[in-house]
Amino acid sequence: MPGYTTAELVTVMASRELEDRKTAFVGAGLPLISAALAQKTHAPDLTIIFEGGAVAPLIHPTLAPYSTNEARATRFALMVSSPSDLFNLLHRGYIDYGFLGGAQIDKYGNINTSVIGDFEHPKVRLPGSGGANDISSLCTKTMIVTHHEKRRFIEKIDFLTSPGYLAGGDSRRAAGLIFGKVDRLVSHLCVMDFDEESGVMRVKKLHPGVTIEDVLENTGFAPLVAEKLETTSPPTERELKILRELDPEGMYVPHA
Amino acid sequence: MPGYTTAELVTVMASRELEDRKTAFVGAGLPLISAALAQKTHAPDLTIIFEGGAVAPLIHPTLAPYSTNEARATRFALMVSSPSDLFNLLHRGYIDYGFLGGAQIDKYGNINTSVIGDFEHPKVRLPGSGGANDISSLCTKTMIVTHHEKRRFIEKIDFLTSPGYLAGGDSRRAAGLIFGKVDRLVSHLCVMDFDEESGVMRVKKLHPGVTIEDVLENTGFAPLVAEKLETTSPPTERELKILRELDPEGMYVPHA
Amino acid sequence: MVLDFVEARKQIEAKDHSMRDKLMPPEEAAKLVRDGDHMAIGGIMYSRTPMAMIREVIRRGVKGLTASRLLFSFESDMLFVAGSVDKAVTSWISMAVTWGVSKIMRNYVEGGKVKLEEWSHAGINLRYKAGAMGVPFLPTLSMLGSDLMKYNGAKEMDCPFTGRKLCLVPALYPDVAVIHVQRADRYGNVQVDGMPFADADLARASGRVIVTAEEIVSTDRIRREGDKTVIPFFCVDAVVEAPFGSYPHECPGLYQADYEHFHRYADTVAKKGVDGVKEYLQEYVYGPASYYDYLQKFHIANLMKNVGLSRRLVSD
Amino acid sequence: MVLDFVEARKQIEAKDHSMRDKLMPPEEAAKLVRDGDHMAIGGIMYSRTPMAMIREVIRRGVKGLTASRLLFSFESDMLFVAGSVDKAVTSWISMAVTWGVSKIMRNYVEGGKVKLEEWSHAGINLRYKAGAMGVPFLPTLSMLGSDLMKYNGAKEMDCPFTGRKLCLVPALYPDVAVIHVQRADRYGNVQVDGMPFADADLARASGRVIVTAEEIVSTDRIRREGDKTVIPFFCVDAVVEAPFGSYPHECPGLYQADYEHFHRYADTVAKKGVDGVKEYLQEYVYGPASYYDYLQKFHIANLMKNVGLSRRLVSD
Repeated sequence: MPGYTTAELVTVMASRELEDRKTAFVGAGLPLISAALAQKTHAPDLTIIFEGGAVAPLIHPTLAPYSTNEARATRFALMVSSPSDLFNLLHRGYIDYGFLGGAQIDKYGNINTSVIGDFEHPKVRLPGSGGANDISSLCTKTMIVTHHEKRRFIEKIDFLTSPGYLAGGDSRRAAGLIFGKVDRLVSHLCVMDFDEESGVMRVKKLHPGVTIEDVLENTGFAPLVAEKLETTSPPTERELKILRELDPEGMYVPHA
Repeated sequence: MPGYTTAELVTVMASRELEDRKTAFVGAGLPLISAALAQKTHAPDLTIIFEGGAVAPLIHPTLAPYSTNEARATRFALMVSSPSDLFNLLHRGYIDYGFLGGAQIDKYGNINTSVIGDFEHPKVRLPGSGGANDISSLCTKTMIVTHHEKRRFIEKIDFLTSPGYLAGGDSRRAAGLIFGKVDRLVSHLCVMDFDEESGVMRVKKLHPGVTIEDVLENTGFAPLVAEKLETTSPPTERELKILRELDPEGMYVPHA
Repeated sequence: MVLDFVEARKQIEAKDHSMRDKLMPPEEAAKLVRDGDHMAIGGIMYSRTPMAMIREVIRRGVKGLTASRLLFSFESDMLFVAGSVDKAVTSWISMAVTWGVSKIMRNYVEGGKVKLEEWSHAGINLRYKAGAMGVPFLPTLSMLGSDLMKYNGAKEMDCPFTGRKLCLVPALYPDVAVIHVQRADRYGNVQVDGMPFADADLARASGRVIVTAEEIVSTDRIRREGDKTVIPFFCVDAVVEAPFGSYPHECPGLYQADYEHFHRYADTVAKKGVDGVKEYLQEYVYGPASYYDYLQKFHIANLMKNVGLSRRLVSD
Repeated sequence: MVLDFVEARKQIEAKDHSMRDKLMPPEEAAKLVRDGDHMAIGGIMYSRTPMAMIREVIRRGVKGLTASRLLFSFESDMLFVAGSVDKAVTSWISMAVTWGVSKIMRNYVEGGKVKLEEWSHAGINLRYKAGAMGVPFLPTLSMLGSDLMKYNGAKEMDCPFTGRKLCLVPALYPDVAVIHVQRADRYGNVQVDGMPFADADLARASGRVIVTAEEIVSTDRIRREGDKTVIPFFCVDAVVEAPFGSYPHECPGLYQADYEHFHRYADTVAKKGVDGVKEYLQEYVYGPASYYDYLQKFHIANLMKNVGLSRRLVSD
């Protein structure tokens, strides 16, 4: 019994991947909690930005936003602007980090959040891109944050909503995606990066108690494995305490 | 002695060409006075817009703007926006009238406000386009307002800053200028329109006491002449009174 | 098909650009939304959604609409189940992160009753922006290499200046836009507080524009803060006084969204699916005899609670 | 040549995006303008011209600048005669309608000492806008068929959606922008009252950004009205406290332009030409030992008179 949930683990591990003094496009839920946790630990000068238009809002301790596109998400923000302005700043290179989740993820970090099945006649219609395609196309470093399960990490996704390395190799660049990259994937099992040459996902760090076999069993394709596999240190008491204060009801990150 | 100056005559005649319930892009000086005169006579619902960003400002009776890009020109405006927003509204078709002057004008209503001589090595460098090119490219109806003199109305202008009918015929359209047109020219001698087919300037109305010979003598090219030449009625006492109240020092429109 | 930029400009040229009184009741304004129109909806998700006008459109039984919005939320369920909308154009459609994917959206899109055209969020913003600028497209580096471009009509091109590959996003010229704001005068000079979303672009891109406002203010008040005006009168065709006009969605600075209402709604839909929305429409759209009868259903205590929470957000 | 959009993005990526104290004296900020830079100048004509920073740039003897602005006014005379600027990129350059074409501009451009690149007003706005959007160009129907396109580098293309002919305006990515505003905090969060001009675009398009502000306010004050912020801190490299920083040009809401000063200046130039401007530079730029010594030259009575007239404009 590790004393934390898998969601808490993912949130802590994602927060640790964020460097200080950077800017981050953050979505509602886990990404926001993760970025806020980073601010309260090692990255006090991380700037949280919501694509809806808010730069560095001060979230109310009890009136947290349910979505990043409502007034609660703009509270005392330094700038309250339009999504198109924020996407322009993204296009210019001002946004260092972006967070993405995904219903289907392939080994090149391509993500599907649009449809299961055929696009025109979907078996399951998902919400769609939102800003996800823009983030993975244009953010300097995009981080995929997700629960790690075989049905999600698959060889061939049904629809490519948000580009990772496309078909690998030089194909992302050749498609015209010359800005930014999918830089990292944080799951409840491990941290992955991407081999720059092939664009293939690579297991880099294992979370406490996780073996490489655990990762491979829960991954529907064969990822690369770093020569020297690191092991992450478990979430600290302090991290967990702050995290639970940030989401006291466990609405976004269920508590242990 | 007609009791008014040529500038006053031009201002009154231009104001009469403005229909009520329309919008007009207006520059500093004579055009503003002309549009304001129209508002106070036959066109109370004419909306004055400055390309700098002000929609329908209320000009202070004694603190009139020297330029349309200063705070005085935005006083109590309904909207104070950016030039790029105003140019977008122009592109969309929201601006009915625009005013232009010009150092050189040819028979197709093309205007030069850039250089006398060669562009790269000009004999005289003029201020340049400003919004003039945008107005004549995109305003639904552009009106040229000018003093009428032979050295200004010439066969071949040195540089085409703002398009009229280009080389005449279908050439304006063929160049891609599918919006708007140069609709009218008001000088101190006459009012001209343009033959839709050939795009050539046509004398339409003579001002009081002016003969067609006067016009032709003062025009450096051969304009068309309307079959039925009209004569404008002289500026009324009321028009002149209002005009002089609008520009009490005769700064833009010298008094008699 | 969406209007060509040349046709779209001709429509604007032909309109009356004068500053005339456009204040009218919601029923009157809703007549500007016609069968088969492309209707652009202002706000995002559950913020400044023009709910008052959406209810009117449904009540009038308008059919065959294409509805577009940056991000759709609860209101799309209503428009789909009422049978008003055949096609949705957006970047995202869901009840909201908290309430999950809309079962209704799934039912209608998977069942082929509604076609869903998908853009990235930047992409749909650029479509409205191109419309507002009066041009046929805008370039971006979003969406390249994705499957979105295979279906949505964006085009690739090589940049004539740099040789780089670009995605060209076609302009969107909606037939009509419905927008809810904090205040406007009766002529249609519109001011917005807080997030502007793409509403200013919608108003400039669309052939007809309906503005509902929490408060109709004097033109003098507008003139005192002209730099807060985001839509000038000549872009607007109808102005409707609509206090709580976004409710149960939020209007920033005035009231927050009625989350408890959303919770109950989500529960109903989870249990009853489409029938739940039909009941909801009966109760909240077709049922209420008047604008205020609708608001009355939420109980004044709830309205005031959400006004209070909106104030607490910035007073604490 | 102007930066390619890819290079321009790489510069931004490489910058420190953190919210750090950037308040510095004008002399320090001026070091961000380097020999040979493309310097974009905020405001329009004699409104919100960053005069304090222009004086510093001249005083430092910066050479070989390309200077761009929507519309140039008196300040271009100073930059030309000081020898700071080799090339000007704009839509219009003149003292102003009231004071006529600049004799100095004519002297420098006709004499080949300054090259003048001309765009339409919409065109130069679109160049900055494209830069702010991070794209290589924007399309328009302006400038087609004109001689402007023959010299300024805009390109024609056939629209891939409509077949219509378009003018493509290349993006402008200035090396540095100098902007004067009503207020900013020390981190570079900037708010503007009244006409915004293209300053928000300049700040987003440029590699380095210097903001001079009439007032340095607390970040709390910025946060109380976040929807008035037009430039976020991460776009800004230097913040300078500069009361009357635009004088003798105007700062809307605070002081009007010193027209009498302009009249005297125009008279001097009419009489003495370039030598008049040299004397002017000696008196107003090189001479004053400090920032306030410069303002002192205008006499406090004049400063207060123009503050008063600015207030009267809206109080009457």
